[in-house]
Amino acid sequence: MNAAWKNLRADFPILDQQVNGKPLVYLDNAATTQKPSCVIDALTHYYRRDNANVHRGIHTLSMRATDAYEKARERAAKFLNAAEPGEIVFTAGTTDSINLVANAWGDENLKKGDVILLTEMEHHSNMVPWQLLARRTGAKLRYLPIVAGDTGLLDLAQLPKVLTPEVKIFAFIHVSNTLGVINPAAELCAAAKKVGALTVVDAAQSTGHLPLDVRAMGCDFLAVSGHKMCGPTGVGLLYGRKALLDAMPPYRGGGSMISSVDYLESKWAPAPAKFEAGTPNIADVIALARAMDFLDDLGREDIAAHDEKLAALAYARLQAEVPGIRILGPAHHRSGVVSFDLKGVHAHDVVTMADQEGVALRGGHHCNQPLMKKLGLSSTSRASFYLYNTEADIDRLVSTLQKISKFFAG
Amino acid sequence: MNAAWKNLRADFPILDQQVNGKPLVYLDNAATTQKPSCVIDALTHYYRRDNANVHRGIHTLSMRATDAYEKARERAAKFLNAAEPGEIVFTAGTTDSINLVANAWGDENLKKGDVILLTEMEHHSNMVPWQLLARRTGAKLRYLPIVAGDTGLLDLAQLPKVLTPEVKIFAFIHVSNTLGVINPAAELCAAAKKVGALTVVDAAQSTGHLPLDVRAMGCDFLAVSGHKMCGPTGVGLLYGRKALLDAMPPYRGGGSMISSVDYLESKWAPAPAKFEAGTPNIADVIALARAMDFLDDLGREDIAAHDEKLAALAYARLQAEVPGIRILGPAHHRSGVVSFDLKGVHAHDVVTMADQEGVALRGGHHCNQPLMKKLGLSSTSRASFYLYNTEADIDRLVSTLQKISKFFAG
Amino acid sequence: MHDLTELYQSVILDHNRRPRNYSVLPAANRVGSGNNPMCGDQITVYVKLEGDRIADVSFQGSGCAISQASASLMTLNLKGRTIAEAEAIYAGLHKMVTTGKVAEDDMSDLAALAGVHQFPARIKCATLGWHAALNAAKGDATPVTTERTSD
Amino acid sequence: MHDLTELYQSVILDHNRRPRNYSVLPAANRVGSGNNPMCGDQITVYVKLEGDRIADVSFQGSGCAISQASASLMTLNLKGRTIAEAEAIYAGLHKMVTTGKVAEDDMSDLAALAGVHQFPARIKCATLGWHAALNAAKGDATPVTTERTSD
Ligand SMILES: Cc1ncc(COP(=O)(O)O)c(C=O)c1O
Ligand SMILES: Cc1ncc(COP(=O)(O)O)c(C=O)c1O
Repeated sequence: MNAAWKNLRADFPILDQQVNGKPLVYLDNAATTQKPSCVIDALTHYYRRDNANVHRGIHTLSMRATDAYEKARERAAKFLNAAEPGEIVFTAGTTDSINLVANAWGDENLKKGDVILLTEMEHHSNMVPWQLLARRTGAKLRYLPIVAGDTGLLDLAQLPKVLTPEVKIFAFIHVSNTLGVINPAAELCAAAKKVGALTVVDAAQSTGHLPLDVRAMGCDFLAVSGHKMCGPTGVGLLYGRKALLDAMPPYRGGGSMISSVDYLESKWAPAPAKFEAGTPNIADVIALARAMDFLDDLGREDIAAHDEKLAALAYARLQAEVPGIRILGPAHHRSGVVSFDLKGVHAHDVVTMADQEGVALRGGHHCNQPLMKKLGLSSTSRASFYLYNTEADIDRLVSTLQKISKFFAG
Repeated sequence: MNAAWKNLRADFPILDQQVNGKPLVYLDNAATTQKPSCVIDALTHYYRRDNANVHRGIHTLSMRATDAYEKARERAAKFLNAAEPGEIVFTAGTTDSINLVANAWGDENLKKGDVILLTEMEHHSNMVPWQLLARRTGAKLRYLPIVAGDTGLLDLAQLPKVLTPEVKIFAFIHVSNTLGVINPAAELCAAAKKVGALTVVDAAQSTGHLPLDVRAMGCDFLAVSGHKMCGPTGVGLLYGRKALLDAMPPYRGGGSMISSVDYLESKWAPAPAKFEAGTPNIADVIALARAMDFLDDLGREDIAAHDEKLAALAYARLQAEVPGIRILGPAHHRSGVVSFDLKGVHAHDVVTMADQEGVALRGGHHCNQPLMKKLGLSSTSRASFYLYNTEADIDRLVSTLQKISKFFAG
Repeated sequence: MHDLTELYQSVILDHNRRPRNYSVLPAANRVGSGNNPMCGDQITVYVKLEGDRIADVSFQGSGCAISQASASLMTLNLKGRTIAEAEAIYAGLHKMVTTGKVAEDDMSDLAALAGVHQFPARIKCATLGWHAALNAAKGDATPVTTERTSD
Repeated sequence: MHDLTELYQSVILDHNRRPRNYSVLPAANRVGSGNNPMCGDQITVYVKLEGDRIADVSFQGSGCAISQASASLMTLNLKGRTIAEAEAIYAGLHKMVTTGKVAEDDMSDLAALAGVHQFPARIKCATLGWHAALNAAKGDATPVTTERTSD
């Protein structure tokens, strides 16, 4: 690990606080990550020096803002190894990105008899837009199942059965926000290509966590949230292969996405402008690019290794030291997400009690209601680790859960 | 004017800078306004102390974030005098808000033979979504014309002719971003109600500028951008009457907008959650509420009076002191927007030269291509004033335009 | 810092472990349901209404200790009450869990829920079963979802 | 601070005021058009192509001084050139307006456009007419829009 890792926690001012009289241990990173000072500073710098509307302005501030905004697009293209900046559409986040594809690509290309393939571990954001699309077009939904048991791995043996030529689009989660499973994205994309299906990768939980190369992965679309990768809330992106973006009709209508407007009809600007109607989220886009610098300074291989190490340690210690725990997801080769069920204690009670100890967990269905049902659970508790978490945080997690378990058994 | 107006410019750190060696005079407020320190501080405070995902979390940070987010909704409801916080949907901005209505309300309620009424002075953002909707549903677009000449006022005498019972929705701009015209919104809403048409008010240029009361106005929907009212980029809101929001299907699908999800179908959460799929733009929503406090501390009556006074002065002085100028829009009762054409000098050249003098103007079609054509122009230059502008800024504007006019005549 | 035992009083832990009237009520003539979509709490309430009196009431469901215990306590407190009485009891409970103030008239075992007011995120858990029961008794069949209620 | 007269040299002001070959070309066998959607600059270029030689070229349109003057200069510089020669001249111009470096071989009156490089937002204005003309000469009828070009 390089020098950027030294004193890393000092980069995150929020971590240095007491919650309910105890030092905060933030383990809710799958919901949203914290922001380093450099990202916060990018926002304040923008608003204090450069703020102006982009694209349509030729005064100095507007040129600075436009320049920074378009440089952020280049940065993002490089971050994902896209073929060109024009393959990056800035959006409000993963949910918005997936809706963009389901609407702009979906309505134009799907018809009755076509199949949309998803997996049983999708987040609601990669499920509901396709349900709505299916209803509009008459296409059918189909699901690649997970294997029985608690590892939560996709049942790849079933793939040939469900990935048939009627499948026009295959949308799947890269890293599960509930199970911690890392799906074999390149393999899934290659299989889809064979039957002529496009792929949409929900990379909300992977983009800031693993090395990610859209061309090596071979996906057609990839959806990302800034707030889950050290960036601000309200911004994300959609990667799309240029030829696909070029062929798609627009999503929202408005300023900046047009080439010409008449009272009765309009012509669209080329992609990506076609998909960025209205004033974009300029400040947050610029700050998101800064977050990418921050992550690359640390090194995404090292971040992945750090997450995996903590998750494996947490898995092993919780299993050994907390009575009555049931941990979901695989024991190895996993992301920093560790979901669990504590026997006889509802997830809400776990989270409320942990919060009293300064430990921030999440409890609930994690926007994964159908998966929960499938696993025979109504909710779980979840600890999710990120680059600033430490082994000491796991000590606190273990002792807190022991305390809770004892309290309820008591 | 109250004490908050004293030292107002010190609240806007960006104004204190040199551009091309001259002190900045920022007159591009119709494109985006600058942000006071309190709004920037609200962002940094959130990211340094409270950042967490909302709604689904019950740990302390998440409760703080949720609380601040929902308090912002209450704040916005009060700012607009909505009947309840549930009438406020947070969006990415005016463009997003209008697309929400055109999609969620429009597809469900419009059919062939129905008419969508707009005005000839609409911004592309209040035109293109309706063009797309018309194409999807077979409804027709119709336009309320402006009167001939440069005042740009709506031709209200034509209203009975175009606002017929086939009109199902009437979408109009409250304050024109090109002409500075303030349209009689309450009168237009009342007329629409008589024929049973819903109203959508594009309030991008009015919300942070005038006292605005949605119930007094009598509109059904109202669209707002945060970045044009001292708030951050990437956030805005849609006001909608509760009964209408309740009856509408969702817009985007994803997390938080559901009440229950199964693999094959889902049930929607009640409004406004139904329209806020995915992680919202938490930090910017909270900062937008802070901007509302800031504006109310100054007083919106006083802001409107300030804008109008500067616009009237600019109008009079430009008319009198700059040779060859043609000013668009009415001479009185106008917003802070002053668009003009300088004889023999293209708007781009005006803006480039003004920028050399430190004066930030905008030149182009202002997302108003059809209106430009109607006025026989391909572009105009525009100076737009806001609360931090001064009479000294008008001195700089006048002398700069004189210089430009002389240079090109020279 | 709030004391955890204030929220999780022994009464609560006891009712959570051994919920009373946790069953389907064969004689029920009203059924109500409620859910908290944010966390997955789910409850079904069975009411046997005789005139305007809640002759019997039971529940089934899954959820956190607060929601389970509160529903269990609800069945004990509403059985035999008229709808008007039930509403008055709920009003007292609601005041208590939002303000911490125990009503002047004795809230008896319900006072165990007073600690909830210090945990605003949990108030909805404490009121879910009550909402569902009152709605059922009053003949409103719409499932209760905590998002449609302001508490 | 850049000197304004560097951008608006007298050559530019002159061509803007009295654009050369500003007309429809009746003998044209190629027509190209271009627009800059961000500001409304609009141009139509008429080319009379004989073999691979631009025998004559004219334009009409509206736009800023830079776009008008550059289009006017374009007609003077491309008339009589082969397509290959035209492309070479454009390459030199493009380099000049993006870097400020005047090509070693004399750019003659085009050198007046060198100041553009200090105003990045205006580079598209300077290249619009050239793009439209070269596209027309090469038989590509798609209208040029500055958003589809990287300059
Ligand atoms: C009148 C009007 N309507 C709509 C918009 C679009 O707002 P936004 O770009 O913030 O979505 C603008 C601003 O550009 C505007 O001035
Ligand atoms: C796997 C996954 N997909 C999609 C989303 C939705 O992302 P957002 O809420 O940022 O739109 C999330 C996060 O909630 C997620 O974890």
